[in-house]
Amino acid sequence: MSAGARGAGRGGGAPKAPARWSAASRAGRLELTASPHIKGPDSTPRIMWTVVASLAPVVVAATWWFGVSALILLAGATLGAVATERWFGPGGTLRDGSAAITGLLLGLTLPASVPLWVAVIGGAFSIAFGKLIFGGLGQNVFNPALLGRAFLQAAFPTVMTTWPTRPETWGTLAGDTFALPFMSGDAVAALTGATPLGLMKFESVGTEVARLAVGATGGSLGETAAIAILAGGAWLAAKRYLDWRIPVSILATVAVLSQVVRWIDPSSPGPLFMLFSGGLMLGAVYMATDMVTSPTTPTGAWIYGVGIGALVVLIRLWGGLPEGVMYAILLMNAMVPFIERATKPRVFGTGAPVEATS
Amino acid sequence: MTDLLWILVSAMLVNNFTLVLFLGLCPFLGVSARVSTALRMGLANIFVLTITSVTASFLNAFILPFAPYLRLISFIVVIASLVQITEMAIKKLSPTLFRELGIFLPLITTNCAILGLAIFQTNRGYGFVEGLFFALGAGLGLTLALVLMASIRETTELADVPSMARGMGLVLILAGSLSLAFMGFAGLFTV
Amino acid sequence: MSPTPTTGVQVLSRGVWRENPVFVQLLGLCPALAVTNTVANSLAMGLATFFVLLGSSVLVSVAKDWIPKQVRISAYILVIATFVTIADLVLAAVVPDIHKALGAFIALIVVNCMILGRQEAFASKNPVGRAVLDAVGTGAGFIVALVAIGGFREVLGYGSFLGVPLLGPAFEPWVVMILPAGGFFTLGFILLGFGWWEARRANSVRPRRWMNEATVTVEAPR
Amino acid sequence: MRAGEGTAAESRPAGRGPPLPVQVEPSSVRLVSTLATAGAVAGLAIVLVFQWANPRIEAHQARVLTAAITEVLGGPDRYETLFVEGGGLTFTPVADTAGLDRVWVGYDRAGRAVGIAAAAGEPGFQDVIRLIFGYDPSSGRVLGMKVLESKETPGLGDKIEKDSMFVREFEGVSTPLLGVKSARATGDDAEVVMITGATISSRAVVDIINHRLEAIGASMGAFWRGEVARAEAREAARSGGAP
Repeated sequence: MSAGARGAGRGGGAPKAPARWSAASRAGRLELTASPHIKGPDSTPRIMWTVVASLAPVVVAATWWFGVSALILLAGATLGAVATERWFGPGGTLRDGSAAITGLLLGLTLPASVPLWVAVIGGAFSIAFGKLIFGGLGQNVFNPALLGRAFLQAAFPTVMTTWPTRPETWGTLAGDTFALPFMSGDAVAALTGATPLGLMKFESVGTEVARLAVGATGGSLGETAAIAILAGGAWLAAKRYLDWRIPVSILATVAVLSQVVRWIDPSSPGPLFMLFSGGLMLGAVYMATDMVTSPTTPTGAWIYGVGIGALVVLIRLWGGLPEGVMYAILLMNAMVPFIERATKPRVFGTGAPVEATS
Repeated sequence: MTDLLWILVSAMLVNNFTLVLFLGLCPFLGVSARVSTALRMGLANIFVLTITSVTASFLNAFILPFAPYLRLISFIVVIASLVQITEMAIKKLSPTLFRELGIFLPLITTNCAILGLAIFQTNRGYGFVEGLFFALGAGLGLTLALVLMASIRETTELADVPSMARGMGLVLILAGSLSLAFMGFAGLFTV
Repeated sequence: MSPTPTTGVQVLSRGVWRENPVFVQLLGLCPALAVTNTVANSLAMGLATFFVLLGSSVLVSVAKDWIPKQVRISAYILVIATFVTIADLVLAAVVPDIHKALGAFIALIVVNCMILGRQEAFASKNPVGRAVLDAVGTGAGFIVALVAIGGFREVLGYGSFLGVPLLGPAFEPWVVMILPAGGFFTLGFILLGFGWWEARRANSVRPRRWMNEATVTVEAPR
Repeated sequence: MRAGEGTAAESRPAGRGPPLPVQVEPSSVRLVSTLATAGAVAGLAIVLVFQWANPRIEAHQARVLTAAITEVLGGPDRYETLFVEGGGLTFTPVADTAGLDRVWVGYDRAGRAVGIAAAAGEPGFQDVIRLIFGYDPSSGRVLGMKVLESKETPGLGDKIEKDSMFVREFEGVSTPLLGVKSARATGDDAEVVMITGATISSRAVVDIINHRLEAIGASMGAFWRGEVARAEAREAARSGGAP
């Protein structure tokens, strides 16, 4: 089945899957290029490692607020991702750093109290079923880190919705980090709190924006310190390593929609709270902007961002879950092929007649 | 009104017929290779589901109270014949519409989603209007799932998928991933 | 499809493995994924389907000379729906708990493409004895597939098999396996496993026979 | 169309002579009569099985209902079905009983009413949750709650039926119920502590009971006052007649 040739002949899909890399890697060379909209000297490894570096403030904030468990979990998730890429991936793709980013981002979305083995499994799932099954970097549909997070959320709902409070000393574990593999941790050990969004949704209790901005709240490791995320994101945007349209459109949509809702129903949380709480910042800056799983056209980027923002507001305000950034991004990831078609008039308008089966 | 909205949203997103209830898997896996085909299949499904809902409401109200044990047989026979009659009517009245939808109509009749809709609607005790909203939600949900799957599959055709995952393995993993993503809609409009 | 088998043993065995309705032909997926969150449910659904398939095949094979071909599909559906209604009533009367767990999906056996497919492709063209063998083989293959999927999901999702705890009380269940997404993933894993095995075994001699068959079967209009 | 052809074809003995030549288009009568015969046989078979199965199915449903009512009313001696008609509760409705909403009143050994059981359902986290609860109109307290049907998340939302701590909270809680987080529980009589991580499902249970009581709580109260008056009258008659 010559999938590549068949698809290319119809011209139906996005031209972002580089047919090159498999040939290159088979030849043993490491010169890999992924997303075609990146030009110039910026190679995939360079971009990827820059993204990793930009996450440094977020990692520092996570370790500050959640103690040594944060470091252990981030290492575990990264290890799970990198090891899977090493064993099952095409040779030589480790050095581009994309597996490390996936693992690190996944780790940043975990609560501090999850057992280490959960983080490792999440990392492995992200790479195996979020990326390698599509053929590797540049060809996946869903953001691998978020797909892994969604899998963990569905697999271990209790573990993934237990939010520990800040441990007393830096060296105290935030939960049963070293629970035996496949066994549940000792839930009593963790002192649990609630996320600002959970407090708002279930008890109508607000949280000060200042605390949200520095991260002195409950939540996933990397999502609490909004300022650290914005700093890293601004640097990446300045280097043009991420499409600024996406975070801007997401944040603007959330702000506008939540303000509109607040005019109608004054008891609903306002834009500032919505922007700075939960995983919105981390998702908008680091997850939604993933070059592979976001649209390549500027118009597409705007549509995509607005879609994510609208879904976030929908799920947060009217859904059963307190937070919906992960699902919003995954759903819009699934829409990307469609958006790409729609924003390319040449393909969309002509739409060659297609037979039912092939 | 809220109840009707919930019925619609629930059938479309929260309990999506395909991704959550596994109804209509045959077209979902078989006719999701092309977006244009998938879209037409989805529209044909909405159409047939609506007919089914009306038929089931009618049967439930007037016939089946007298012979509840004939429910399954009468559903399948009446719905299948109605779809066939509709197909002939469309062929006569609107050849264009027939070209768009016609070839899918007989395929749909033996699809779980149709009988599933009739049975679920009956088990939940939906009346005529509720049934219509249920059918509309189910049809929109099917179409959404089909079109999403088709546009993703068109993209992955260009990808260098490992040989073990070619064919249905990848499609099922994709369906699982979509199902995970749809979990975000859980609890929509109930609080 | 492979050439028509000649011996009775072949008729019996091909449905179980080489032409397994779920794993190879990807038929009847709706029940195979919807009710297989435990082994007990899988087994009940498998047996109910087996009963319907066997009954319909016998009846269709016996009556094949009397059924005009213009109305054969309607007649088959009528026969199948009758057996399904009987199975539904009997399950509700004898094992109400399992009947409740399977819910509407018992009724949906009617639209299981596998059953109609066997009537059209085999029972209507073969004598009763062979039709029985074919139905038993295909039905057994369906049960095997359902129990395999159900076993995988129950072991990971509940840490038990047929309700017997296997992995100790501290086991953290993988709830996703019981959820719809887990159904898709489980069948996906199994098909990936077959794909891997086949790719390894057959290298370039007979490339991807499994997957080709599967693809062709599903995409062909029924 | 030649009459009788269908029957002629039907009565052709099987296995004798060559099979029907397929080129000949069978008449509509033949087609219809085949299907009609098949339908008649199918209907007969189903009716026979139904005759056998239906009493068993109904007996099972009655057992399940009795068990549920017994559980939520704290083990009454017997129960009677009450119909909701015209804003009141009655044993003997004027209209056809099939379309009427019903509740069940339980009596103890002495014939005193102990409480009323009512079923209700509303959307929860995943799909509709159906439950039955017992209510004592004299004290305004819930006697017990049992989930009949739910599709909530296994291991999380399904704790509304599987977590005995949560289920037991409904025994003796006063109404209207108040769902609270464990950290904010004050020990109030009306408080139900919600399950951590399954707030929506827990709150749905609380809401279902509250809404149902809002709808028929008043008629339950009216019925109850009548029941108490009747019991007193009986009591008075008995004590009056004894000496």
